[in-house]
Amino acid sequence: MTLQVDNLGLRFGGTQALSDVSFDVADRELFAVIGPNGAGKTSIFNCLSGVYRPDHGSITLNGDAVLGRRPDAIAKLGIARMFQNIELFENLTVMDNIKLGRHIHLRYNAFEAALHIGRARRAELAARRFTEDLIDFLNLAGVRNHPVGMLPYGIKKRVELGRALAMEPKLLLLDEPVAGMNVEETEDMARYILDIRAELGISMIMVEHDMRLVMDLADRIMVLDFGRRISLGTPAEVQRDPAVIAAYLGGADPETAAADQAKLEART
Amino acid sequence: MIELLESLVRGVGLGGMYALIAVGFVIIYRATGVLNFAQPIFMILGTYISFTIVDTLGLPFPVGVAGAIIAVAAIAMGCERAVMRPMVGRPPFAAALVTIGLFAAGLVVTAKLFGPSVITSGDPWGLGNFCIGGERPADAVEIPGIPLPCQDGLAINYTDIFKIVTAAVVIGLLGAWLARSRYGLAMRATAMDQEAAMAQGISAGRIFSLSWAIAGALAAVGGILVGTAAGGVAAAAALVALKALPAIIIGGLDSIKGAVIGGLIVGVAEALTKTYQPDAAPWLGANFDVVMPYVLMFVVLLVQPYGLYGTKEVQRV
Amino acid sequence: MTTVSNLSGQTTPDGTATQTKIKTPRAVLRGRPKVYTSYAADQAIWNTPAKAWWTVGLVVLAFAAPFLIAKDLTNLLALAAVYAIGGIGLNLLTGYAGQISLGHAFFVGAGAYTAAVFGGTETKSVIGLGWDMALWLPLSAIVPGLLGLIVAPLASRVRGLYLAMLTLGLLMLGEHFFNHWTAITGGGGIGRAPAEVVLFGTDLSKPFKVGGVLINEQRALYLVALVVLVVLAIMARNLARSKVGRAFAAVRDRDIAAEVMGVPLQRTKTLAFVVSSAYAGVAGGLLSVVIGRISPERWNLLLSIDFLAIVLIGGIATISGSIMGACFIVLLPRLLEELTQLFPSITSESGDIAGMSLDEIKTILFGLLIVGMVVLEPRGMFGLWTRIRNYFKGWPFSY
Amino acid sequence: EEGGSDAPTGASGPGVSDEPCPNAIDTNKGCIYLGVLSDLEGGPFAVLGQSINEAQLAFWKQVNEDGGIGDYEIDIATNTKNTSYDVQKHAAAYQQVEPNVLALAMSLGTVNTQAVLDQMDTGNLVAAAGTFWSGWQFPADDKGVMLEAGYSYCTEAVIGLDWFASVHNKPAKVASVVYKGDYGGDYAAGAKKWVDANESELVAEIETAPNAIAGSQDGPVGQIIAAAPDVVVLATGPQEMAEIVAKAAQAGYKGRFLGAGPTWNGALLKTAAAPALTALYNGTAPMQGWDGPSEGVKAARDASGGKEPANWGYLAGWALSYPIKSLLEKANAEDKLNRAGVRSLVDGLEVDYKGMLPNSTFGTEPDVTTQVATIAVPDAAAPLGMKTVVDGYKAPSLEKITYTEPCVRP
Amino acid sequence: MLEIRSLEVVYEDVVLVCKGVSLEVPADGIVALLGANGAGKTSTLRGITGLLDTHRGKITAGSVSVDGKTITGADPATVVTSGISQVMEGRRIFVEFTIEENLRVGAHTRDRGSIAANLDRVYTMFPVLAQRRGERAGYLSGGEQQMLAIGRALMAEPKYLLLDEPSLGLAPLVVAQIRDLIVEINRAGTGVLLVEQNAAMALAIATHGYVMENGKVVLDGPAEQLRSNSDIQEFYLGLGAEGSASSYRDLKHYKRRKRWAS
Ligand SMILES: Nc1ncnc2c1ncn2[C@@H]1O[C@H](COP(=O)(O)OP(=O)(O)OP(=O)(O)O)[C@@H](O)[C@H]1O
Ligand SMILES: Nc1ncnc2c1ncn2[C@@H]1O[C@H](COP(=O)(O)OP(=O)(O)OP(=O)(O)O)[C@@H](O)[C@H]1O
Ligand SMILES: [Mg+2]
Ligand SMILES: [Mg+2]
Repeated sequence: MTLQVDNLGLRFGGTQALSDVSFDVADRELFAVIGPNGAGKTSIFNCLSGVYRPDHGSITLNGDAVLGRRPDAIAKLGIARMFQNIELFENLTVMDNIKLGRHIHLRYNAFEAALHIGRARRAELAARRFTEDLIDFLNLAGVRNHPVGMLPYGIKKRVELGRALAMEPKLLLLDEPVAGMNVEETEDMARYILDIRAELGISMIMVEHDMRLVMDLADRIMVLDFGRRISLGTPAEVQRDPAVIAAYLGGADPETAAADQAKLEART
Repeated sequence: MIELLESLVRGVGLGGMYALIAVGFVIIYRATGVLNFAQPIFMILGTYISFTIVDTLGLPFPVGVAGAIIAVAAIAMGCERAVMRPMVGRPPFAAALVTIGLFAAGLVVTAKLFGPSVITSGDPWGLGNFCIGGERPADAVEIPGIPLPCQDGLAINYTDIFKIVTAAVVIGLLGAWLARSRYGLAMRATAMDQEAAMAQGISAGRIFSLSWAIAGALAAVGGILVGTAAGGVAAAAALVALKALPAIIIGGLDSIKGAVIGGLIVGVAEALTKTYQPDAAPWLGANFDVVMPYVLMFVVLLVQPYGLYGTKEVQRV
Repeated sequence: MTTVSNLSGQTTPDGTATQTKIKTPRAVLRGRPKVYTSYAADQAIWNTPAKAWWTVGLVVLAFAAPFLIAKDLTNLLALAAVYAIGGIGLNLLTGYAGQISLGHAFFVGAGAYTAAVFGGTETKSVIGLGWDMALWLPLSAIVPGLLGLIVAPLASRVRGLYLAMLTLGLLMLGEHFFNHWTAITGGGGIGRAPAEVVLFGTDLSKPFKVGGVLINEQRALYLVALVVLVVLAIMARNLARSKVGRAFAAVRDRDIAAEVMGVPLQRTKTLAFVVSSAYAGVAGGLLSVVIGRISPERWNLLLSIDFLAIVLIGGIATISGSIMGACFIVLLPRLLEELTQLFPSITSESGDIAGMSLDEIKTILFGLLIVGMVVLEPRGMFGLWTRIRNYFKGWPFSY
Repeated sequence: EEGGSDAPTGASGPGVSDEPCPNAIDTNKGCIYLGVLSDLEGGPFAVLGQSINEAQLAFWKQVNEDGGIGDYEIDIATNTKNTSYDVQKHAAAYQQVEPNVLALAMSLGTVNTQAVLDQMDTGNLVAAAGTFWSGWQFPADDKGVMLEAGYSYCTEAVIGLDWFASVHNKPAKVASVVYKGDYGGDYAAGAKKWVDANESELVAEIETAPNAIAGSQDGPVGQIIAAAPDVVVLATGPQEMAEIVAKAAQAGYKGRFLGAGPTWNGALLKTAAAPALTALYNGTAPMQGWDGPSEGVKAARDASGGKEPANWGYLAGWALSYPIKSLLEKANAEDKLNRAGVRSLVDGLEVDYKGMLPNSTFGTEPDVTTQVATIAVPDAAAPLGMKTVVDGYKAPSLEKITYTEPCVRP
Repeated sequence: MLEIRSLEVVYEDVVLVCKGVSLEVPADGIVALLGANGAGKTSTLRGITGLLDTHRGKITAGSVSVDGKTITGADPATVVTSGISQVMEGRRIFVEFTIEENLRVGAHTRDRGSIAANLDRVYTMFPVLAQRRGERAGYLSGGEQQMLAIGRALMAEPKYLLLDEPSLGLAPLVVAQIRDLIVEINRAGTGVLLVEQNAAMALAIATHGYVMENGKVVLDGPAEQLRSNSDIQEFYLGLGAEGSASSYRDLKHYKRRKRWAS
């Protein structure tokens, strides 16, 4: 799997959300995107998944053009995603949410569905099996039949991960997977991310403000500021990049960012 | 030309009336997110109360107007308190269905109030009109109480002027107040996210009551205008209020400006269709004017899925 | 690519959901333990014996009913069955897929006229091909379904109450159209006779005997409606628990996310419209023959509202709820009537109480009951039913 | 359950009971139950329907006080159902009352009644027709079970125009403004028949809708002004009629207006349209007005205790009850008080309307030449706001028109 | 002093989520409230601000008082007028309003005269907001929305500010800014109750801290004392026993959890 993004540009009225952003993601790579709030990280995800149409640029996945396709077609190409603000189907149960991720893999028509025969029946059973495996994997067995609406935040995030994994994607987009989580939950999520890569070999792009997580897990990091790519490299390189420190990590303002910086430095 | 101008005046008058009712719909929608199908009942109650005050009690017309406004506003507030408050936070169409239930029960009650008779809101103008640029024929046989025709000129009914002026003044004042007072913003905030609005110190209950009272008052004024019909109205005239529905969609559900413009578009389109369609396009079938507003609504929605001035829903992931 | 199942063995030993405390809803706590030997059994419609028994019992009762009750009640039950079919159709569109429609009555009308044209008798003024019910009934689904297909592209452009009003416009235009297309509808205020009820050559309007049991028109129509309802209800239920139903719900809850998950928005909404219109059409075809005469005024906003009430009162996004809702809407007025007659003291000669006639009181009561149902039980009759069922959790039927 | 060909004798079957009626005057008598399916609430004709119903209750109370019919009193209250003028409710209510009644004292609405006509035919259930649709006059269309009184809206238009021609000049140009459907359609067809028979011209056939739907009647007014007919015939509702008359007058229209029975409402004389109505409008009705001199109208006035009814419906309800009464009397006399028996007697039934309208015989093709109307003019001082101008006006044109099938028909 | 005594909160008449929570926010203090997801922190805040109704929740016992005045179960409008503002969990900005309109709604309880000055204050605090004041708030990025939510709460000039996870989704630099901001707000005379997952940030500025588990306060004390508590270090600050963080890459595949209350 390779993702190639070239010269992506996106504008909303007076806001240049992305300007000439280029990067690529290699097979099995865990690629991170960081940057200040409003830098355009989520916008990149939205372009990748077809929610936004960039003004210019190109995106290809394994050579297939991604741009110009509708989101559902992109999903079929193999791009799955988690959202920054949880976008679960509140009235469905955990199981149905995850099963919905199987949508693109279920091949039967509405008529067969109505009669529940043949392909439809078999496909549904297979989907159930697949879903149960994921439920096991993500430790969601206890809430399997709960409507997701009333679940706590951390569990919802996990359901969202499950739903994305159910799509058997080639590329997984994670938008702030550990925001709002405590240390313990963050550890869980980190473990899942590592397992996904190790066991399933799915490439991932992760947007996250938790620098510890990003620096620990990412193979390469791209830093955005005001829609522009200001840095790209390994965690170590990025951390030393003065532009990054100024714009994002906050080293330029020693007083305000002291604590974070100290924590980061303690580990490098 | 005269025919066109006369149609236009009638259309604007009608449009003003629709605009009043449409604004009522919009106010409630903006504050509570509910489309209030009981609005027709408030409207016809306005007609009835004004009739009772003017005709039965023999008081002056302005007293009838004031009485109708106050009474209907109070009734609307009562309805909100009794059945709509528990619906807070439920899907909009569930709430809409409850207002439909109110509407159904209200129809029975108003039909009972009206009895078999036909009433007017007691306006002092009747069929009176004035003549611009023409003259009253000297030789015509006069029917007492009916003005002579206006030859080669433009005859304008006082009631149409009344409609236009009332609508302009009422909506103008309301619009100014909403724009200037913090309640305008508070109403929309409450509709958008009730809990967040409450967290800002907005009393959601007061906002709901207020919006229903305003909508009730507007409907009452609309009802008084409807009740100026030459032949009077029966309880079924309540349904006229539903003509404001295409108007608010054309204008955009949450926009007062849109409601006014939508109301005018519907009124004028209806009047022009009534005047010209029977000759110009008879193949569209009789009474095409009834569906004309909806045809316009389709056209608008094709181009603008949120009406002309409606706020596009923010969708962001 | 390895499948996820490989991973499941590697989960942490104590990795259960104790990490955060999740309140198990009462419904689940009190429900029967869910022990299944296979996913197939768990995924079946009737996944507990109790459910299966209940259903079988109810269906048997429903089939026996017309032979136990008077024919006017049979007729009323037939109406309820027909409304249930229409209600299920609207629930698929509005309840499951979240597309509010006030235009359902238009499609019901379209089904009625399709039936009348293909199955009716020709007169001087209206067309009628006189085909068998076995032909016109499917056609009364197909034609409105196609109409739904035509409407869907415009309808799926708008959302929420805008869609409600757009479909209201469709209804108004449809009424205008019905009023003036005399060759098909007979015209406003006059109407036409509906389709003939000749099923596989048997004229159901004439009494006949099956194994010594008299089948009169009411019974015949009711039984036909019931069979159609059972089949369509099961199909709807199947649809709802398939990828189609999940796609509907996904589009309803969050359409952008749904699209990103691979659910084609346009196609899903269109499918919802088509299926719902087809259900409406069947309901219309059957409704017309149960009523006996159809005129354009019939397919009005009030009928659409009846269907919306069925969906809401029965419960959003439940099939069995729609059936309960239809029974509520169709049978309640009659029940109220019987109840008022139980108290002869209030049935004075003129029938007036506090200046209101019994009919008026009935109408008001009916309106208030609908309001009450919607206000007090958000999940509708299905929710009510679930509560009652959970209350009797220890009953012998459940294990 | 189903009726035979040769009517059985004896008082038996549904709707005939030896037990006294619920509110019996003479408890020694049995009871005949009649059904009523009418718009009593919620429908467009509720106002009319309620009046009709009041009249019928009074009529049968009077009959019972006068000794009933044979050994029976009549009850219509027990099986009265509101249909809100809705076909579905009408059909359902029919099923409900059908097993309990000997006949229907009222079935309101053409479409509504047609929904159950086949069942009435097979069940031998006779009904008084609550509409003046022309089809009820033809056995082929009403299957011989509908008892209509007087004429149809179709001939009403002809009679009205003849009267107009006789007192004013013969109109060269006529226009009609009507609702779509049996009522308006019949009326417009009558106007057409009249102009064809009188070599005049129907310059505008205008279709309109109630104000609750159409908002206003500006459309028809404009069309009337443009076509400038000598007379406009109207089959609409009261407010719509008044608005048309007033606005046309205001716009300088010089002709006159003729309206069908249901267009009138006394309260119109309190609206702004009153002067125009008084000056330009005449109304027609199949039977004498509240000020009528006949025995029948007098009986109706007496029965209501002198209280003026809400509208014209009361007279219609009273008059429409005579045919059923005559039929029951005949059945009683011939010992055929059962459904099949009653039905078998419709053919040839002669009805005496006590002067409210001409006596008639059922079962034959309608003889339009005997059909007459009462013509009235608005007058605030008169009962119901209408003063009779001519009673029993006979229209010469009726001899010239063909009337062999319904004027409008599905 | 904002004082909560033995507060019990029940949802839907059955789910008891706050089991007698007591805490105090001095007028000049910053109090941190820590706890795992679902511990009942947000519910405690709702109990203070009167927002339980909309969640079908109730206070069944306990009391809330501000500067001696009891406001237990008062409606939200009263709570705001008595000087308590809340930054709600999940931001809850009015997406269809412009940024400025959002801020104006925040000033609903203030008289018109004070609005301009407060707007200025917020705009200087968050220049991004000033720049885009006429744009629709729904299109702001996640972090920008968080700034708006805080700005909106400040528009009411509260005496006590309740912040529910203000750092959620914010860039480190902004977190630092917000942290300073909280200190600044506090210095200007506002008591702050800070609910946070980011314990490092919260404890860095707090004067006092509470830890909630399962609806109960299981630990509380001066902030520096909590910072040095080994459990807090391990489970809230993510520091190993030696006081330094280990890499996520070296995570063990099993978990050990700390539960105070069980
Ligand atoms: N649909 C839209 N309409 C208008 N502006 C938008 C839209 N989507 C994003 N923007 C703007 O584009 C910029 C980038 O937004 P984006 O959501 O990509 O930021 P982000 O990097 O994800 O920030 P955060 O870390 O805060 O989530 C922001 O200024 C945002 O306001
Ligand atoms: N409306 C509700 N109905 C029923 N239970 C609820 C409701 N709201 C919250 N809960 C439950 O109450 C418990 C405490 O929730 P609360 O939101 O107060 O926790 P929290 O500590 O703020 O967690 P987080 O860190 O996720 O915000 C949770 O288990 C939650 O599921
Ligand atoms: Mg983002
Ligand atoms: Mg919380």
